[in-house]
Parts: sequence; structure tokens; C-alpha cells
Amino acid sequence: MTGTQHTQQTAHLLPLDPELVRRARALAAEVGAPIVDLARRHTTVSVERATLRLAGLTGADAEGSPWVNRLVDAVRGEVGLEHGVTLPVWDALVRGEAEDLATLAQKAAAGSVRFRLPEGSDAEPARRAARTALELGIGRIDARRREREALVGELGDPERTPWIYLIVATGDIYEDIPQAQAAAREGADIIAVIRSTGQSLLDYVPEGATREGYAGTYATQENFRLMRAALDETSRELGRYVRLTNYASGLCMPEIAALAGLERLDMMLNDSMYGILFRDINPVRTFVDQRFSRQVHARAGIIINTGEDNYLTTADAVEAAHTVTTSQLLNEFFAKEAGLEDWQLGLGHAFEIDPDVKDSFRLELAHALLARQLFPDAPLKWMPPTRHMTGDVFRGYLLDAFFNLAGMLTGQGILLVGMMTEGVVTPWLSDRDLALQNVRYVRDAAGGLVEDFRPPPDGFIARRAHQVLGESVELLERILRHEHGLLDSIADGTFGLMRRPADGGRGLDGVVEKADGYTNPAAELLEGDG
Amino acid sequence: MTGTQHTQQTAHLLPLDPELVRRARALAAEVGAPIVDLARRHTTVSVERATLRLAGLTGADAEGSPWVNRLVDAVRGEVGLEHGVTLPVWDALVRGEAEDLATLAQKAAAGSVRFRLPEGSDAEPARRAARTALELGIGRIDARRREREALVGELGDPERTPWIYLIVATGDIYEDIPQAQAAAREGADIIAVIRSTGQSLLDYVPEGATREGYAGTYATQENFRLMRAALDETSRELGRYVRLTNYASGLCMPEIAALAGLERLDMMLNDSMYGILFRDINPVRTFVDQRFSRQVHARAGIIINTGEDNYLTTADAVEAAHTVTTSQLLNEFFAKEAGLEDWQLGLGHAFEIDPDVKDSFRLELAHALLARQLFPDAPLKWMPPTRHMTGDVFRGYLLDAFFNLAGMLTGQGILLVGMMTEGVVTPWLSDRDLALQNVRYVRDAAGGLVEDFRPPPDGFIARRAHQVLGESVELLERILRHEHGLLDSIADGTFGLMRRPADGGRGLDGVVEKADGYTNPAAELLEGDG
Amino acid sequence: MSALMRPYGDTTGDGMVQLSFTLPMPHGKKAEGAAQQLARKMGIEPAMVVHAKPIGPSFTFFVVYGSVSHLVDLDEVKVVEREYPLLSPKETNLAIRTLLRRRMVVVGACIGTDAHTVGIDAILNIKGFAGEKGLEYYREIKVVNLGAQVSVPDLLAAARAEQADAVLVSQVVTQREAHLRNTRELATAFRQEWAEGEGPVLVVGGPRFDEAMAGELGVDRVFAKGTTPADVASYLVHALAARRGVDPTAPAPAAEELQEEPA
Amino acid sequence: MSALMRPYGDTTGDGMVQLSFTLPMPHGKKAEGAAQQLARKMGIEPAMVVHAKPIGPSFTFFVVYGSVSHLVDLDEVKVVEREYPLLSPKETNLAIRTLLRRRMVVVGACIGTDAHTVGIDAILNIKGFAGEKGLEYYREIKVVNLGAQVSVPDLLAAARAEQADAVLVSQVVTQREAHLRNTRELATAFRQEWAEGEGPVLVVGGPRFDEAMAGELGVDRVFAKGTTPADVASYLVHALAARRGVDPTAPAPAAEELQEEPA
Ligand code: B12
Ligand code: B12
Ligand SMILES: Cc1ncc(COP(=O)(O)O)c(C=O)c1O
Ligand SMILES: Cc1ncc(COP(=O)(O)O)c(C=O)c1O
Repeated sequence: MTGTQHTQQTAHLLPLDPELVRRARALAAEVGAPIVDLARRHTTVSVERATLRLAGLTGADAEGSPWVNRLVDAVRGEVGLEHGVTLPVWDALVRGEAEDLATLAQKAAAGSVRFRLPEGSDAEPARRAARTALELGIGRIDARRREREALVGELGDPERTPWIYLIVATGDIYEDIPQAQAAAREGADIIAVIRSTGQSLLDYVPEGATREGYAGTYATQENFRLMRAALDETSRELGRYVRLTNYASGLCMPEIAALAGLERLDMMLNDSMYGILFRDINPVRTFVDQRFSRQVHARAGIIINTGEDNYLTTADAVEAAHTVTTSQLLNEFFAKEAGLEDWQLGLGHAFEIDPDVKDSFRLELAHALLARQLFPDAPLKWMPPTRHMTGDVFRGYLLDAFFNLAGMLTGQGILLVGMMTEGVVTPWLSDRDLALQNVRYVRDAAGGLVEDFRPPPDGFIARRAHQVLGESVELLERILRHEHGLLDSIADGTFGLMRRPADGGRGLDGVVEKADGYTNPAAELLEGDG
Repeated sequence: MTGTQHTQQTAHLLPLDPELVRRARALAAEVGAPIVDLARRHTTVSVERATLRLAGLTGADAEGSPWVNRLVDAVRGEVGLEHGVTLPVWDALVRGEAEDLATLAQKAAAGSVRFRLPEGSDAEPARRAARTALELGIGRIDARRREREALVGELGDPERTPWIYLIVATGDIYEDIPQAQAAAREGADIIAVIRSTGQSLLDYVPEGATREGYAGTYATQENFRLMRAALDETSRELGRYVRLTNYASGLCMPEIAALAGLERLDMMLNDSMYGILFRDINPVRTFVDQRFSRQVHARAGIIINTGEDNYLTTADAVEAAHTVTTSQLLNEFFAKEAGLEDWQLGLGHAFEIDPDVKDSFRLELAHALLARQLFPDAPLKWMPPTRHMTGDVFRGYLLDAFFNLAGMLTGQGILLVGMMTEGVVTPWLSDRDLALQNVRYVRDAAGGLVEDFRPPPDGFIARRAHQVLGESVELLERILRHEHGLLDSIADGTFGLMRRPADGGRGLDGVVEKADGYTNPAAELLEGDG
Repeated sequence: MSALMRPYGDTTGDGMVQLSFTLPMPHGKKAEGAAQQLARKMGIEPAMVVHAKPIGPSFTFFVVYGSVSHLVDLDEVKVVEREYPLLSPKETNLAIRTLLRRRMVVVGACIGTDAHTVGIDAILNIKGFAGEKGLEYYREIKVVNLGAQVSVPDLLAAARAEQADAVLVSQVVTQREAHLRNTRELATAFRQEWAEGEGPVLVVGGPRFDEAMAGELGVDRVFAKGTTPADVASYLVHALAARRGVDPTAPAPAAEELQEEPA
Repeated sequence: MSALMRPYGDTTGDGMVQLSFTLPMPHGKKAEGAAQQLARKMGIEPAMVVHAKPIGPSFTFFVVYGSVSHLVDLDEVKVVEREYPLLSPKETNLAIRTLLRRRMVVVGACIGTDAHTVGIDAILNIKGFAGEKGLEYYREIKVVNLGAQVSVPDLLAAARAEQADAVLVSQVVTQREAHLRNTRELATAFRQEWAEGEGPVLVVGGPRFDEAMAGELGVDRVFAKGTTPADVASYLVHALAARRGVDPTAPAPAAEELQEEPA
């Protein structure tokens, strides 16, 4: 999916001031730089666990505690994580404490192995062994990426944009699979398996195939594998590559990113601030985890989906429109810094304006066009109405139609298909079918309207877009005026009215400041690439 | 409702060739002229009955046969109708056969009165008496028109176009009334009481309040009165004048027009060819009845609604698009000839293209814009999808939304609101409520899109509109090539694929060629005005 | 596929359905309770009244979601499965020749005040339906289409005059069960004219008929939505053959004639 | 308004309803028959299956219209009508002062894995809901909002530490009846901590609760969709007064203080 496809017809609809656009980007970079610095200076338990996962450590103990958790905890308990988990672990392996990672983890859990921080010449063999293991691991991700490229080459991409994105959310991977396959057959280009409530706050990744999620299914390596295999089958049946999405979000963001790379997921929800604002996860933890996970995504050829839509579920979509733009600019900066390319930036935004607001649809068009023109080469992810969806499913079906129309008129890249039951239940099989019918009608009957849609340069839409961009620049300036920039503004409620101080929130105890000799071959390999 | 309102924003969207437009109108006039001539040369039982109704004759016998029927039949039986019903009737009254029309009709029905055709000096008193009676009758229509104008002046018209037109169709006037009032409260500007199936083929107008219609309620003077009174009440409650519509169509077209004038109905369905094509009513009967009924409408200040939408329920809306345009041009010609002004021409057209046709919505826009630009001062009546509405009421709700959008984008004057249950049942109370919600959303959220809708002059929409106009001109030329022009083309299936020869169809026996001394003071009064 | 099943929302056996209706009472907690009660009586438990909107002062519209407790028992589903072989126009023509040794005469109409001819035309006119040609296209069928709003006496007169083998009647308007009433009236008149098993085959059709109702309505066959001309032609062959007690698809006497068939 | 009524389509007493659902079986006449059977079991007779669409090879979606035979009996509708007077913030503040002679302490949270805080925030935060200010705005109420995904033990600990008069819990996710399960778990833990009628007043709320279920769930009160802060504040005053056996709206000792009230 190349940017040109989405933008050819909508590229010059708004007369945006190029100077203002440049200024907005420069400000985002200025805001983001200290955060990157912060992220470089820390590691987290999840980054270290992700490293072990990349090195091939899988499985869990009898209570379901993953071996990566047991091993990292053991190392942390004995020698700390300031130098990273790899040095002590491969040192132990080199020393012959166990023949492989899995055995080592088991012994460590049993307390039958001692770790140390190898120094001087002792360190070199450990370092080399770790590097080899991780080269292998990263190699597996590279292989999966090539595999995807080959499949896309063979089966082909959807013929048109926006790509059609549908969710399944039964909580049971074995109900999810047939529903996902049915959705793909009816026209979905992308399937997202929604995650069980609460998983984002688990500081470990559950194991195995699962059937007991609430309003979503646990993200596990086995569930990833099962669903990807099923969709590969369906892709062949349909002669088009059906993509799979999950969440690299929450306390285990880096690990899930690694699993996504290993199981050839194609897109991942991954936002720079969602966990902070909506899950009260510690800001530092989030930024560190986020940078590593994005490096993995960059390497794996995964498209990220950012979460700007979420702002508009709690804040007003008109008043807070500029916070979406601001977040998009920041997400873009962080993503590019982590090595992601434009085509991997599924920047989020949403159709969430109160439908009772006069001209709501045209306001949506203004916002959507603004995003389109600010990020001409990114496959924007356009999210449907949720907040103003009620139990009136007929009205819901209507709102979704206008959402679809806005998607077509403004050249969005990824269309998350809205469900008429949004205000009621997680999607039913029939909801998806009806929703796809809605998309098809709007696209085929009215999609060509892009030819006729020419907002005047001094008209309502152009003026609104200009206003939002202006407010976004002001917001970035306001953030810069804080002593500690972004961290302070997150603390004082600038975003979504939520106050999240840098020393508060969940998972702070999993953050570790790196010592001078910190080593992480995975990070080095990914950084080199970035 | 002035034309300017609808057209201000959509007037110049299509680059129509003014020469071709002029040519189309000239051809329509050429096609229509002989039909006007034919209509002038004939009268019908219904025209004569309408004349008696205007003179104040009401009521029916014990079997429900209206006195106007009994009286006209008696006169016809004795002296024929070639000279009109008024001469023999008022002659009898002048001669003292009965003290008033009602008594005369009863006596005539009982066979206890003799009619004659007064000649020479005998004729003059009869003629004068008839003229006086009909001046009074037309005066009542004039008074009703002034009454409407006063109410509109006092209560006001809807603030915006399109006007919202809703139907009720319970079959029972006493269920219709609360439903109509509810619809008006929810936002309807116009209420149409759908007529019972089969009434169009009745050669009399039923009497009194009725409760036993099928899929519609009988058009009777009493039902008209009851509903108009109820809506007057609601108009005052709402502070806006709610209009009432019924059908001047079928075998009693002229009489129903007269009743509409007398009971202050505001709009009437009245098409120049509907009865011929869709009810197999004799063409001559139809054209004669139609001219008289339009003269009444002109005088009464009633807006007519033509029936071009019906073509598209049997013919394909893309292939037959030009037949709609052709019929609109003919309806316009006949209407103006009968004295109607532009603001009274609710020319019909409909959103009936198969939704599975690629670009169906833009084709609809092209057709709707063509009508808008051809008839810039007429309050076009835009009809919703019916034919492609299925039992999938969700999809139905979606199609209706796009119909509404097309209505807004192309500046239609009267929007007949579509029902999601079109494919299933006559509208339920809740269907109307949901449908109005749909209209409101589309209008308020997206109506302003007219500012941004600018089909390029060489684009898909402009090209399609030009094509349809061209095909319509060709069709008019083809009609003119027939020996007897329009009558022959109606006979050979040019319209809606239905063959209707001039000497076939229902109601032919009610057509009478006028004799030299034919008199009809009502016709004279209306003609003078026309 | 088991014989017992429940509706499917997003999990096997969840029984989930969506329901909407209006109650003639003002909006309020009482109305929501009433909606809940109705849903419960329909077997929806638990029922979520997810939308309640006043329609004016004396009506309230509801949307309800919930799990219905009833089981669908497939073994008890009675369906009118096609009781005759589906023939191509060629085969139909051949069978008619074999069976009648003359053309089959079919008289069609919309009776009562119903003026919806598109359905019967779809079956009778050459143009046909769903890509299939209508009965007029069949060389061995003579079609007399009387059109709309035909009275029952007129229809019977035409059937007699044409010596019809079959009478086909369409009914589309269903308000106050007009279609059922009109059909019953027709069937009664028919039976006064011809004894059971005699006279033309009597067929009615329309989008809202239940095909299982033929017996109850007193007609030979009912066709519902989605019917195609070949369904009807094949049925007529089958019915006429059955009356004569023969197998219409037995080898024809003049099979070589097949060559000149247009169909 | 009579106590017995039927749904209203377009005529009094017609009983018309609309229904949609999916059956896990391939599309076909059998499936339409199955849909008809289900509709009949739900009391819809005659049922028109007006739409049937295959969803892949093993599911079919239906839309049904028809007349339901059940009567709604308004006399049997049980509604939780407001059992307490609705107070203005001013009156609430005054009543609390009279009743407690100190501020009322309210602890709120979303428990379990539910992270939907908008609902509880609408009740608690100053910003409020539907134009009404939330409980934080009430001078005499101290609000401790613990936010989302709070575990039951943490909630109980906070309630103890704050000496809460009331505990307010929100549950929005209903899949697999998560909201009911979590509420029951909470109620059990609560009853282990405090005897019936002791400890804080326990209130749950969320859009899909049935307000009649309080007893069954073991909580003092349930609030459903559309609840406003004043509903909750008024209820709390009422409940605390009831526990003390007094009338909370009796004349206050310090009525002159009313002047300085912001509310
Ligand atoms: C086209 C149409 C019209 C056209 C009819 C033109 C014509 N020459 O037929 C016009 C515009 C004239 C019209 C007028 C009216 N209509 Co109309 N119309 C429709 C519409 C949009 C489509 C019907 C159609 O053509 N379907 C296509 C055909 C191919 O399908 P079919 O009829 O089901 O036929 C198939 C099968 O059922 C079967 N079949 C049918 N008949 C037979 C017979 C035999 C023997 C066999 C074997 C099979 C068979 O085979 C066919 C092919 O598969 C429907 C709404 C809709 N979307 O369904 C409303 C609809 C049928 N109309 C309706 C009404 C109420 C009217 C009016 C009465 C309104 C009024 N009061 O003015 C008028 C008056 C007509 C009258 N006197 O009967 C209602 C009926 C409501 C009800 N359930 O009772 C409908 C459902 C719209 C609505 N929701 O209100 N209508
Ligand atoms: C906003 C929203 C979110 C936001 C939440 C932000 C936040 N801080 O709360 C975000 C984007 C984070 C989110 C995420 C998810 N959501 Co969500 N979300 C919604 C949405 C769009 C609106 C809910 C809302 O804010 N309503 C407005 C408030 C004011 O209404 P309310 O909650 O009903 O509260 C009122 C009353 O109920 C009552 N009340 C409520 N609580 C209490 C408590 C007390 C004590 C009292 C007295 C009264 C009371 O008073 C309030 C005012 O009247 C709904 C869909 C919809 N349109 O309803 C889905 C919805 C609730 N979400 C849903 C789901 C499944 C999720 C996810 C689990 C999906 C996933 N797997 O990722 C996630 C994870 C969240 C989690 N772990 O719980 C589902 C729940 C389905 C179900 N019935 O089980 C819904 C219905 C969407 C859907 N159809 O799938 N969501
Ligand atoms: C970026 C991101 N992560 C995660 C989620 C899901 O929430 P949870 O944290 O409950 O898994 C969302 C919401 O859709 C999101 O946008
Ligand atoms: C002009 C006109 N007359 C009459 C009708 C109604 O049909 P009927 O003749 O059955 O009353 C229509 C259809 O809507 C129409 O457009």
C-alpha cells in the first residue's frame, strides 16, 4: 500500500500553509527529542523479556508464569537489570549452567543456578553468544517478513483503498477463527483480534490457545499462530493476502511486538501515549517499551496503528480535534525515530463528532482531510463512530454509512468498519456482514464522488482544517513551555484531561536505568537498522 | 416556496447546452398541442360530475351512489352529454322541477323528472342560472385559496427546502389522523393520505368518513375535511402550516380535484399519463379529465405532483432515465397550458437505480441535477427508492440516507421520505419516526455539502446529464414521427413498455365529444383564468 | 448440523436476537418495564432494552437485544420442497407435447384491487425473471395475461373461454391480509365452477405468501418470493401429468423434433 | 390507557414487531422454515420471513415481520420507581449536614478488568452528566474516585481507610455477563467484611444493568443507563437516613447557612 494511492485524488484539496506544516513538524521533533533520550537511558523488564523471547525462550511454568518472566525475575533478583538480562544469562549458559535457555529458566526458577555479571574478558564470550542467539532471532523475524512479502507478491494486495479492517472479539480463539474467516470471505482485508479486557495490565504474556477472554481474546503466541495459519488458508482460498492485527500495547508491549514479528502478524496497535493516558501505565515505562516495540515493528515490516481515536471517546471531538493532530505528529516523530517508514504509519483518527452538532459531517471531512494532507504517505487508520452510537441500531447503521463516505471522500488508507451494535454488544457475525454491505454500497455507489468533492479554498472545510492545525501548533508550543516538556504536560492533564505524573502509574517498578555497561544485542541489531 | 430557494446553490452545476434545452421544450409543445386540442373537443362524465360538485351537489343515495353520478346518468340517458350537464340541469331547475340540485338529483334518480335540452331563448335563463351557481362554487375555491394564503402568512412555511413529505396509509381515516399529526410533530411539512387500492378504477367518489381501505384510505370529501381540520389544529400547535396531499388521479380525477379545492387540500398527485399507463384508463378520457382537473388546481392554488417515479418501478432507471425527462417536459407543457404556474409544478422523479450498479449514486445525482436545472422554478418532487428495497430493513435505511443526501445536494423541493420497510409493509408509525431521524441527520450533518459539491464540467455527472437530455430530445422527435404523435406512441409501448391504444382502456364510455352548443360555466370560468 | 439449534450472535448457542417494536404508551420506566415484559413473554431472557424513544406523547419505540430460550428443531421444520423435477424449456415443451398433444393454455391475472403486475409479468412475459425467460417464450405454452385488477368473474369467464389448463393469480398487497382473503374468494368461486381435480390447475403467487398454505387456501399450489418461470412451468407439467396419472418425463414419441427447438 | 396492550405497527392492536437473528445453518428453504418456526415459538403468527441472506456457507441471517400474540399486562410490570425524593444539590448538602454532621464519604471505582470510567466519572466528577454537576461539586460530599480496573480487595481497603459511607461501582462490559459476575463477587466480599445493613451503602451502575436486580445481586441499589448525579446523591441521602431511621428532609437545624451555598 503506497501513499500515492490514497492521496492522488485528495492531495491538494486543502490550501494548507506549508510554513505552518513545517513548523508543526519541527515542534513535534523538539517535544519528542528528550523523550527519545529518556527511552535510550532506560530498559524495562518487558524489554528484557522480549529479548529472551527473540532468543527463542518460550513456555511457562505450571502456574502459567512464562519462563521469560521467571528468568528475568531471577536475574534481576540476583544481579539487577542495569546491565541487561543477556550478559548474566548467556554467561550462565557459557559457563554450562544449563544446556539451553529453557533449561536455564527452569533451573533459575528452582533457585538451582547462580547468576553473575561477567566482567572483563569473562564478558566477551557471553556477549558473543548472546549476539549469535539474537542474530538468529532477528533472522527469524526477517524471514517472516520475507515470507509476507512473498505471499503478498503471490496473492496480491486488495485492489483499492481503503483497506477494510474488521474486528473479532468473542474471547475464544476457536470462535474467533471461523468468524475471522467468514469476515475475510465477505470482504475484509484485515482482521483484528480484539484483546481481552485487562490483558494490558498483566505484566506477563499468557501462554497457549485461550478460550476465556472477556470482550476479546488473549494475545498469546499460540493464538497468533493459530489465527495467522487460518488466515493464510483463507488468503489462498480468496487469492488475496488477508492481514492480521493485534495489540502491542500495555505492560508487555515489547514482548507482544516480538511475538507479532515471530508469528508474522501484519499490523499492531501501538501508540506512544495510550497506555499512559488510558491505562495509567507509568510514562517512562511506556516510552521505553514503546521505542523498543517500534524498532521490532520496523524490522518486521509491521504497520502500526496509533490510538488517537481514543482521545475522542472521552474528550469532545470538536474541542479536542487538535489533540489528535498533535498526537499524530508525535507518533510520527517517535515512529520515524524508531526506524518505521511512512508506509508503516497507520496514524489513527476517528469519526466521533456528536451527530447532533450542525455540519458534523463536514467537520469530520475537514479533520480527515487535514490528517490526509499532513501525512500524505501514511496509510491513515480511520475509526468509526463509537461514543455517539446508541441502542438505536438503525441510526447506528446510518452513522456508519456517513463514516464510510467520509473515508472514501478523504482517501483514508485503513477503514475500521463500524458496527451498528457498537452501543450494545461486541460485534455479532451478522453485524459484520451488514457492516460490510454498508461499506460496499458506499464505496461502489458513491466512492467516485471524490471527483466532485471540491471544498472551496475559503470555505467551511478549509477554514476548519486550518483552525485545527493552528490549535495543534499552539498546543505543541504550550508543551514546550513546560519545564520538562511532554512529561510535565502529561502530568498536568493536557491530554484527554487525564493527569499522569512521571513517577506514578503502573509498571514503574519494572523500569531500570541502564548502567554504563548495559548490553542488549537485540536492541543493538534493531538500532543499527533504524 | 419559490424556485430561487431550491436553485440558488445548484443552478449552474451542469453545463447544459441552452440550445438543446430550448429544443426539448419546443418539441414538448409540439407533441402536446394536438392533445390539448383533443381535450378541448371532449367532455367526460367525471368533468360533468365535477361541475355539479362545484355547484354544490353532495351526498349519495342509500347504496352509496353519489347524487352527482345519479344526476349525470339521468341527464345522459335522456338527452346525452354532448351539450354538457349544466344546460339540462339548470333548465329543469329554472322550470321548477325541483327547488335545488339535491332534490333534483333525487327526483331524477326516482325517474320523476324529465330533462330537455333547452333551445333558443329557453337556454339563456338556464345558462345564466348555471353560471351563477358555478361562480359561487369557484368563489368557494377562491375563498379556500385565500384562507390558505392567510394561514401560511400567519403560521409560516417551513424554513428550508426540501419540504418533508410523509405518507400515511392505514386504510382507516381515524388511524390516519393521529399518525399524520404525530408525523407533523416529528417534522413533516406535508402529509399525503395514500388512497385505497382500487379507488382509481371506481367511476364514482365514495362518500363519508371511511375505515376500510386496503393499503390506503378512500379519497372522500369527508375524509379530506377531517384530515385538513386535524392538520389545521396541528399547524397551529406547531406554528407552521402543514400541507395535505391526496390523489387527483384515476377515473374521478376532475371530481377529486374539485373536492380538493373545496376542502383546501394543498397538493394533489396529478399526472398526464399515469392513469393511461398504470391503470389502463382510456387515453382520451385521461387527457380530458386531466386538463379540467389541472384548471381546478391552478385556480385553487394547489401544487400538483406528477408521477414520473412510477416509470422507474417497472422500467430500468438508467435505461429509462430519459423517459422521465420526456414526461416531465410534457407534464410541464400540459400544466402551463392549463394555467398552472411554475411554483405549482411538483414534477416527479425518483431514486430508483439498482444500488448494485457501479456509481449508482452519482448517476442519481446526474439525473436529479438535470431535472433541477431544466425546471429551475419548479418545486421538484423527489421520490425515494422502492423497487430495490428488500426485506433487509438495515440496507433500506442506508439507501434512504443516500436518497436524502442526493435530495440535499441537488436542491430538490419536496422530499418524499423513504421508509426502511418499503419492501415489506405500508409504513408503521415507527418507520416514519426513524425515517425523519434519517432526514434530519443527513440534512443537518451533511446538507451544507452543497458548498463542496462541484461536479467538473467534463466529469461523469455532467456527461451523464447531457446524455439523458439528448436521449429525451430523440424520444420526443420519435414521438413526433408517429402519425398521431403521442397517442400512437402510447399505443405502441413507447412509455414503460405498456401498449395503450386510444380506443382501449377503462372509462372510454364516459368520454363524450362536445356538440357545437356545449356549455360548461365552470370550464369557462376556469379557462378564462388560465 | 444437529437438529436442535439456537440463534447465533457471536458464540455457538448464545441464542442472541434483535427485536424492535412500538408500544402505545408514553415513554418512561413503566414503558421500559412493559417492553421487557413483552420480550420475556417472547422467550428473551435476559432481555436488554437498549433503546427506548418516545414517538410523540403516546407511543414509545424500543430496540431489545437478548438471548432467546427457544430451540429450533429442524426435524419439525416443514418445508414445501420442490415436489417435481425442474425442467428446461426444451424439456417442458417436449413434455407438454407428449402429454397434451396441443399447446398448454395459461391464463394469468392480478385479482381484486391489486395492481402489482410486475410479479406475474416476471413469470409470464418473455422478458422473464432472474435471467430465465417467461412462459410466453415456451413454444408449447399459450399465455393469456389479463393484467391487473381483474374481477373473479371476469377471470373465470376468460378461463372458460380460453379452455385454460392453468390459472395463475398474483397477489402482492398483504395489508389486512388482502392476499389471503382474495385467494379464498377466488378458490370458492373456482370450486363452484369446477369440482376438485377438474378444471384448470389453480396457482397463486406473491412475495408474502407462505408456500405451505396451499391446502388451507384451497388452491393447488402457492409460490412465494424468488419464484422463477421454470419453477412454474415445471410444476404445471407435473400437475397436469399427475391429473392424468402419467409420468411427464417419460421418453417422448417425437424426440427428433428436439432439434428444431429454439430453447 | 388500558392495562392490556399489544405492540402497534400502524393500527391499534395489530401486534406488529420486527425481529432479526442468525441461524447456524446454510441458506435455503429449510433455513427459512426454521426461522419461521423460531418466530412462531416466540409468539409471532403469522410470521413473514422477509429477508434471508447467507453469511458464508454455514450461517443465514433473517429479518422477520409479524404480529405477536402476547399481551403486555401493565399491571404486572414491575418497575423500580424512584423510592426517594429527588433533591437539589442544596437540599442534599443540607440533609447530609443534618444527618451526619460531617461530610459524606463516597468511594468509587470500576472493578475487575473493566476500564470504562466515563460512566462513573459522569456521576462523580465535577463535570457531571446531562447538565448536572457530579458529586464532587457537592460541598458536603467527599469523593474518592479510584478509577479503573480496581481489584475488590483494593476497593475494600480504600473503603475502610476512608471510612466510606457509600461505595459506588461501575460495570460496563457485559460480555459473558461479566458485570453480573463481578458484582456478585464484590457483594460476597462486602458481606464478609460488613454485616447486612452495616458498612457503606453499596451501589452498582452501568448501562446494561436491570435496576430490579439489586436483591439478587446482593447490593443495596442498582442504577442503569441515563442515571444522573442527583439521582445518586438523593438516593444516598435516603439510604443513609433509612439506616438511621430518620427523615432526611425534615427541617434542618442551620437553615440560614443555605445563603452561602454555591449550589
Ligand atoms: C413496483 C411497485 C408498485 C408499482 C406497480 C407497477 C406494476 N405494474 O406492477 C406501482 C407504483 C404502480 C405501485 C403502486 C402501489 N403500491 Co406498490 N410496490 C411496488 C414495489 C416497489 C415493487 C413490487 C415489485 O414489482 N416487485 C418485483 C416482483 C418481480 O416481485 P414479486 O411481486 O414478489 O414477484 C415475484 C414472486 O413473488 C412471484 N410471484 C408474484 N406473483 C406471482 C404469481 C404467480 C402465479 C406465481 C407463480 C409467482 C408469483 O414471482 C415473482 C418473481 O419471483 C413494492 C415494494 C417492494 N420493494 O417490494 C411496492 C408494494 C408492493 N406496493 C405497495 C402498495 C401499498 C402500493 C399501493 C397500494 C399504494 C397506494 N395505496 O397507492 C399502490 C397501488 C397499487 C395497487 N392498486 O395495487 C406495498 C404493499 C404493502 C403490503 N404488504 O400490503 C409495497 C410492499 C410497498 C410498501 N411497503 O408500502 N407499486
Ligand atoms: C468510551 C468507550 C471506551 C473507551 C473508555 C474510556 C474510558 N476512560 O472510559 C475505550 C476506548 C478505552 C474503550 C475500550 C474498550 N471498550 Co469500550 N466503549 C466505549 C463506548 C464507546 C462508550 C462508553 C461510554 O463512555 N458511555 C458514556 C457513559 C456516560 O455512559 P455509561 O457508561 O452507560 O454510564 C451512565 C450509566 O450507565 C450510569 N452508570 C455507569 N456506571 C455507573 C456507576 C454507578 C455507581 C452509578 C450510580 C451509575 C453508573 O451513569 C452514567 C451516566 O448516566 C462504548 C460504546 C457505546 N457507545 O456505548 C464502548 C463499549 C462499552 N466498549 C466495549 C468494549 C468491549 C471495550 C474493550 C473491552 C474492547 C477491547 N477488548 O479492547 C476495550 C477495553 C476496555 C476495558 N478494559 O474495559 C463494549 C462492551 C461490550 C459489552 N456489552 O460487553 C462497548 C459496548 C462497545 C462494543 N459494542 O463493543 N471503550
Ligand atoms: C493503542 C491501543 N492499545 C490498546 C487498546 C486496547 O485497550 P487495552 O489496553 O484494554 O487492551 C487500544 C484501544 O483500542 C488502543 O488504541
Ligand atoms: C399520479 C399518480 N396517481 C395515482 C397513484 C396511485 O395509484 P392508484 O391509481 O392506485 O391510486 C400514483 C402512484 O403513486 C401516482 O403517481
